[in-house]
Amino acid sequence: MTTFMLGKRKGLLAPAALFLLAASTALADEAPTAPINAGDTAFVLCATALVLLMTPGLALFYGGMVRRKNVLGTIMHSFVAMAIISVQWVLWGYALAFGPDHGGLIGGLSWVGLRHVGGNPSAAYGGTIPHLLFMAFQSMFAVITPALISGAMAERIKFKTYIVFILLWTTLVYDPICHWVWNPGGWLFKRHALDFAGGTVVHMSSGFTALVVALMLGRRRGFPEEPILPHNLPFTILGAGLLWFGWFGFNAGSALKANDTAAFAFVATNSAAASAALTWMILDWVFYKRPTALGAASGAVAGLVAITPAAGFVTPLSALVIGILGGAVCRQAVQWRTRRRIDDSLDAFGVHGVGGLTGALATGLFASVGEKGLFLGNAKQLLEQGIAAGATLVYAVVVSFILLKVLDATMGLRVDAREEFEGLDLSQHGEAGYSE
Amino acid sequence: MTTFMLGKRKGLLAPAALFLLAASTALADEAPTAPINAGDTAFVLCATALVLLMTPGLALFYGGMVRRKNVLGTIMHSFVAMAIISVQWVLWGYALAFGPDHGGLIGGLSWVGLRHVGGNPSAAYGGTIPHLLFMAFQSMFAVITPALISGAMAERIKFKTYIVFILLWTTLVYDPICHWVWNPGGWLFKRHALDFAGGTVVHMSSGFTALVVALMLGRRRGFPEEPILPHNLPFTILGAGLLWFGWFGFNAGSALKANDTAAFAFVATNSAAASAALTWMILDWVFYKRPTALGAASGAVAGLVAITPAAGFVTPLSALVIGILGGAVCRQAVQWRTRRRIDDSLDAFGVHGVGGLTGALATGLFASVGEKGLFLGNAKQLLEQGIAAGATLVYAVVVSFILLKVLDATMGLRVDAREEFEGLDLSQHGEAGYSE
Amino acid sequence: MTTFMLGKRKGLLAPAALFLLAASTALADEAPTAPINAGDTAFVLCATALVLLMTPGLALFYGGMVRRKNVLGTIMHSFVAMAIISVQWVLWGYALAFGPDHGGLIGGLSWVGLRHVGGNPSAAYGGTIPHLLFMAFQSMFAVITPALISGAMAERIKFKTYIVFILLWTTLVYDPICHWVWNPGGWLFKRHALDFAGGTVVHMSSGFTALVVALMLGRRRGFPEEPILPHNLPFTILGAGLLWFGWFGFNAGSALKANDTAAFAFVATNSAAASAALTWMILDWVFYKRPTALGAASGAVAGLVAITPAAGFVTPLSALVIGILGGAVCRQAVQWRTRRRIDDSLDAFGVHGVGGLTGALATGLFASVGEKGLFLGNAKQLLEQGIAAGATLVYAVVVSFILLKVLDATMGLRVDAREEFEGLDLSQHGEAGYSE
Amino acid sequence: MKMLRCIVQPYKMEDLRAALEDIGGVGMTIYEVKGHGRQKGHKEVYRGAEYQVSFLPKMMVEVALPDERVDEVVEKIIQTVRTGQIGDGKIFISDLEEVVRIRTSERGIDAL
Amino acid sequence: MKMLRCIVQPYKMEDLRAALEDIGGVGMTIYEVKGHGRQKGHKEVYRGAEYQVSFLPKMMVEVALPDERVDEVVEKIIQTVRTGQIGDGKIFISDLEEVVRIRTSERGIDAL
Amino acid sequence: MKMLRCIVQPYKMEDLRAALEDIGGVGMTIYEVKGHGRQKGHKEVYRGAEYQVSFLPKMMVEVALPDERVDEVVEKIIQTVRTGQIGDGKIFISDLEEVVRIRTSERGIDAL
Ligand SMILES: Nc1ncnc2c1ncn2[C@@H]1O[C@H](COP(=O)(O)OP(=O)(O)O)[C@@H](O)[C@H]1O
Ligand SMILES: Nc1ncnc2c1ncn2[C@@H]1O[C@H](COP(=O)(O)OP(=O)(O)O)[C@@H](O)[C@H]1O
Ligand SMILES: Nc1ncnc2c1ncn2[C@@H]1O[C@H](COP(=O)(O)OP(=O)(O)O)[C@@H](O)[C@H]1O
Repeated sequence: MTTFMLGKRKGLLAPAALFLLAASTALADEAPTAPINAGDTAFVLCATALVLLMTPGLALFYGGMVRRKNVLGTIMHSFVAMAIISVQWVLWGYALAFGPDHGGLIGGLSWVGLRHVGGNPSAAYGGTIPHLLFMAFQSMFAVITPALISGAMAERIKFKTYIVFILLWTTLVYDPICHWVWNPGGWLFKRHALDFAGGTVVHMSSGFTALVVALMLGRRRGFPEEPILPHNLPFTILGAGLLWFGWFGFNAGSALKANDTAAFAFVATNSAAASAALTWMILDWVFYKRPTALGAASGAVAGLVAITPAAGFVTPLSALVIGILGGAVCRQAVQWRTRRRIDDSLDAFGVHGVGGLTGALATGLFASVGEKGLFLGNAKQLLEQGIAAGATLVYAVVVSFILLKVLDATMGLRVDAREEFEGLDLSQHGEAGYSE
Repeated sequence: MTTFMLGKRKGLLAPAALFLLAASTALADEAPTAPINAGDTAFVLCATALVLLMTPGLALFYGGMVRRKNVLGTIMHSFVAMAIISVQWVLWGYALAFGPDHGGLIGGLSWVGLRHVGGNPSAAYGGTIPHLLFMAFQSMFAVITPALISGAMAERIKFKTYIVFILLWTTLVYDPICHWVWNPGGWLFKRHALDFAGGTVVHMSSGFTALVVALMLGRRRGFPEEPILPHNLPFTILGAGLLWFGWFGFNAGSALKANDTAAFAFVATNSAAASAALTWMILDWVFYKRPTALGAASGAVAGLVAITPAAGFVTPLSALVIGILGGAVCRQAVQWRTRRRIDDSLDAFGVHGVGGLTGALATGLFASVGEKGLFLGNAKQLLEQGIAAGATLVYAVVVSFILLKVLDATMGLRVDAREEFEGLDLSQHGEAGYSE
Repeated sequence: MTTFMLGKRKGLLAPAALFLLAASTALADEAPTAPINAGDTAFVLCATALVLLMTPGLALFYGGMVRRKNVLGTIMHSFVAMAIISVQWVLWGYALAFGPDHGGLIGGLSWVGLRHVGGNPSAAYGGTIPHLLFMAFQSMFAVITPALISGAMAERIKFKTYIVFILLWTTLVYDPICHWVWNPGGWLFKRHALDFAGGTVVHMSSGFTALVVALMLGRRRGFPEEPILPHNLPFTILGAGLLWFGWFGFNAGSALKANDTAAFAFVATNSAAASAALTWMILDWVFYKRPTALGAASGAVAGLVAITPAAGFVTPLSALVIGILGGAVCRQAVQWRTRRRIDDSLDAFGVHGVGGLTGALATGLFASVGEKGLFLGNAKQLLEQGIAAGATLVYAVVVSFILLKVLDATMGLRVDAREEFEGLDLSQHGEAGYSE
Repeated sequence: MKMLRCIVQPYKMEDLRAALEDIGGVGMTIYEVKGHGRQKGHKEVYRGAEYQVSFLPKMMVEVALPDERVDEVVEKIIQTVRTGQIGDGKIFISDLEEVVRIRTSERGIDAL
Repeated sequence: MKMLRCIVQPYKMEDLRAALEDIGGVGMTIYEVKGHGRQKGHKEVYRGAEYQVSFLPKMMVEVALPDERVDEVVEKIIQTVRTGQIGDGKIFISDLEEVVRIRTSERGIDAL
Repeated sequence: MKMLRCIVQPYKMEDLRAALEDIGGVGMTIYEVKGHGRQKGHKEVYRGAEYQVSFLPKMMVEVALPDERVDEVVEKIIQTVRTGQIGDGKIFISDLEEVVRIRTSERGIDAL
């Protein structure tokens, strides 16, 4: 087995030093726990790739919904998250989230730069796959989460501020919440809160942050008096298709093994996406007389969100029901924010915040595969789900609020009126999405 | 191993009851047969995801070929199939197709709602992967099949009728044919008809139905006098690329194991797609003086269809030949329907019907890996292939004809002239595909 | 285990003979070496599919950067490579590259038509996966390499000439270089030159050829006086996303096993893509006052290229550094060719040629996982890397130059002025990319 | 000379081209426009809301003609594209002082 | 009758439509154009270089009117779309000899 | 004042812009149109059939000018875009009664 060699260095190194040192120091990896299982490893490798693809999928999903002049800006919100958070995760994010626990609240700096994270399996993280692979799998979750928030900032955020925001938000909000729920030392983990693939960690954290963002950024000029219509819905639907595809990696991959749990999670994922797509589409049919394509696509995503925390714990029939719930509740949330004239432009709150919450609670109701929820008589689980959801919500909202206040005061959140008219593509990136 | 718990309930439950019961009842799963193999499971999990992606791929492939005003309508034909058939399959489709046999013709209701379909492998279905995963893999086949038919309905079908049609068609046509060929109790299975990945079940059934549909729906207004040109060929070619990619899951995944058969199927798939793309493109070059991009993309799909029934049974060189055949014969079929002024708008018949038939017969000729065809002296195999193809064709055509007659009389098949002019996007979905 | 049967035939058969013979002859496969490992096989099957998807990804990446009138022509350059080279590889390409060695320089005809390449593992190629699967994996590399070159020919090459060029180039340039580096008998292999996944074989060979092509074809009319702007940057970024996704198959798959090396390669790939995307984007920010989307996407690809030869040999931190190097150096190369008014239109040279070279040398510096580079005191490795890079560069440039001279004299390289104005879509393919 | 600028339903464009070709000698220039008149627009649904889309896709057809052919061509156009429904469109006629054929520098009626 | 052809900032279009609807009885036809005037274009970055994009997106609004309404409408337009910045646009006014409503063959002011 | 409306080959647009900039003081508005004239369209292949595409992409260039500059500008345009091949395009010249600069409410030649 290849030996992984990494330095004894403490803390972070300046790039220049990195340049020379990165490859030249050596430290023994943590002791191996079990041999690598090729089947599990094959699955998690592929699942990790699938989750990576979700971020370009999200870029399209969001990018199709904005006006032509903002298509690149919107896509860049996702694309740049792939770049920034991938680096953050390797340098310190993984250490904070999954490194040795401090008081149930946070990891620490001992795994900074992936020290101690090598080719051998870690008993706590997968057990039969290289620890480094678990890290990679988790990195994709860290990447997509801030990108989800960008839906609330569409068509008006300053790019520079966006970058600083996601870097700080991931460090201050995502990494801790991730630690609470998925690090064996985390306080929610210890309370046995269930979150199979990130209903609280990924979706609630980003979705409720999105609500704060939408309120603090304010509405786009023209909203809601003028129609601001999606410039390319085929992109949006293709994006939804890529998300659906990638979500199999997200949910089934969270089993970390190619086994029956993964199969359950896979089937639950597909079932909930399908039933939620139908639900949203049918409700549009009832209330607007038209079964919209955007409704079907939004519903699919809502169902995927809602099933995320429950995926490996429920039967296919329960998944269908969770999908129906997710589709209906998220659609209602979108109606609500529109009526309230809140410009969560691409509905990150309605779909991810509310969907994640719905799923987190539904897990406490429907859990029946390997775990027990209220319907199998375990009321305590529902309580724990509520605690986890509540803690995530409050923490994300409070820290995001402070963060945005600070950024507003220092860098400014919004582009100016002229730039907003011109569009983010030109004003922020000096490019046009389309030309002859 | 996680224990799967599902109710003793008979038949279907009303959604409301589902809500409470889904997670709260318990029954032992069927006895385990063999342990789960992680490598095989990893492969089939990924293959299932790949096949899912084919439907968005098809949405793009078809969506690019219609006019702008119908792009969403066309994409929705595929997208909604993902939603509806995924649910149908869980509720009763899988039971009808793969449940315990009744007279070689159909499964039954004992597996309704996936009763008895759990995390343990089923000897008949895969053997080394969770039964539930086999179910999921098959669900993706059930999803894409009716979506293929939509190519014959493009730009003029009523959306409501479409939905009812695919739900009934899947139940009355697809599920039985699938049972005949792939259920160990099915009459064609017992005759040892070979269909590695769905040449008859998926492609012939949908393709010949498409011909019936095209004839019964009638031509689009303006066809063929006015040019009705594809609004976005890059979408179509990207769609073909996604189909090619996903088809590896479709064909190689049908080995249900990560083994040499899967490798053979993989190579055959790629070889046939390639040679068919070249063949169609070159024939366009000869007859229209231009090697068209759409010809190359169509050829690739035709080759993929033609190799489907043969994939795991033939050598790479045979696959090249089958691809050449598939490309040439399907192109000829498309020429024929155009000359006959049949408006199978996106050529579901020419590519899938004729390609599936070509492949089914070619399997009887070229089978040489694990099975023997005519060229290895086994004339009987060709006969069986003919019987399977003939039975599929006749059954699909007859039942579809009746179904369409009934729908025509009750709901109507076509949108009215005004809606057709306006386009399906606005008239059926209240949306525009593109705006500023 | 399925027995693979293939003829004793020598050399190539005419298609007609193929037709009858393909399936009807038999020869024992080479002796099995080790049993197939399902996990490894699952992984390489999926990885192969991922690499296939890179070519449609490249089609989009390139296709978005040209003008509307050339979108299909540009996409076809990639798509047709999938068709032609897939066939070439089965018929003779694999034999030349991986067949039994002749003098360290080239394989031979004994494996033509995949004779001796069957379902059993080959000790030299993977060892635990079907030999045929290794062949398939490698075929995807052979496919994408000539497609990369097409970036230098965009918007002006004759399609017929392009086809002949890539067929000859693959046979005369790619197959030999591939043999040198990856065939255990190849002279560079024996010198222990390291190229984990194709930095020299794929990227340097194509990228330096692209420079020759750009110089010999000459500039597009209007370049660089008139702005020739990308017609659809969302396509380009989606293409970059698909490339990033597929590259996991390319690099991690090159481990040929689902193990810790694959995990290292995976993490290195993601890290380098991320840091290079940031680097390029930030440099654009500094020099053009705007962090461009195209810069971020180009940077990601440059990072992926640069890490390719090093992927399985370096730590994540080293990968970050290699990404930074790759992003900065490739961007510089693009600046250089623009200043020199060289119309390597889509920067195949700047990104793939220079990025491949950077990566090849960086491998000699940073190698620390399983191998040792200069920074671990092994100066010899850097030397070997230089030799491999130099040999690849010189051979590719010289043979491509001769090839292009011959094609120029016989078929002509460029479309005429009128066709160039009209665009490749209409003039070469008789189609328009977009219409109503 | 006169310049006819006709706003017609897009789906009638193919018929119109054929009709004008029939009567012969009529070049034309067309482009897509959006119209707002008596014809009511449609509603589009977007997530939480319905929007009135007030502009409808129309096609502008410009034909430059010698004065004496105006009536004939107007008649032909009306005949070809009329459906009798609101939204059929309008023909705007104005004076055209001069035409120059770029290729030959011809001017006036010869340049049409 | 007169034909007003106004070049305005695209983002003012929605306001303009509403304003013209307010004063009533004004049909219109619009399309996207690109303008080159005093207003400077912007720079676009493309890989190795910066390019000057000299044409800016504008919206053309065509309104056919009886002579007596011209002043009122011109006033209303100016009021609605003026920002006082270079690039606000122009209104071109020319004579319109005849209008035909295709649906009814009505001509002249009745056809507006 | 006059309004020149020129239909030119799209690929000549860049040259034309430069040429008009050279002679100075000329604003313009452009948009894409499709033309049908003597120049034959092309064939497009679509699966089972070939279609005649009768409209060719052209660029419309509108320039409003004081009367006295018309000849100079027409000359310059012809010089710049002529290739001598069918399809080079046409220049339509008509009277322009009034121009208003929205920003300043200036009218007439000053508003150009
Ligand atoms: N006053 C006007 N100025 C410019 N264009 C107009 C005017 N009135 C109508 N139009 C154009 O004519 C089209 C048809 O007009 P409309 O009132 O809908 O139908 P009809 O002429 O049949 O009554 C409109 O969509 C618009 O493009
Ligand atoms: N001479 C002209 N002919 C045609 N269109 C013109 C002319 N001058 C200006 N325009 C159009 O008017 C728009 C606004 O003109 P500009 O000079 O930028 O602003 P302003 O009128 O406020 O000085 C231009 O973008 C162009 O579309
Ligand atoms: N009578 C006409 N009315 C309006 N546009 C015309 C007319 N005749 C020609 N055109 C436009 O002029 C373009 C060039 O005309 P064409 O006859 O092809 O070339 P040429 O002027 O060199 O003979 C056409 O594509 C069309 O857009």
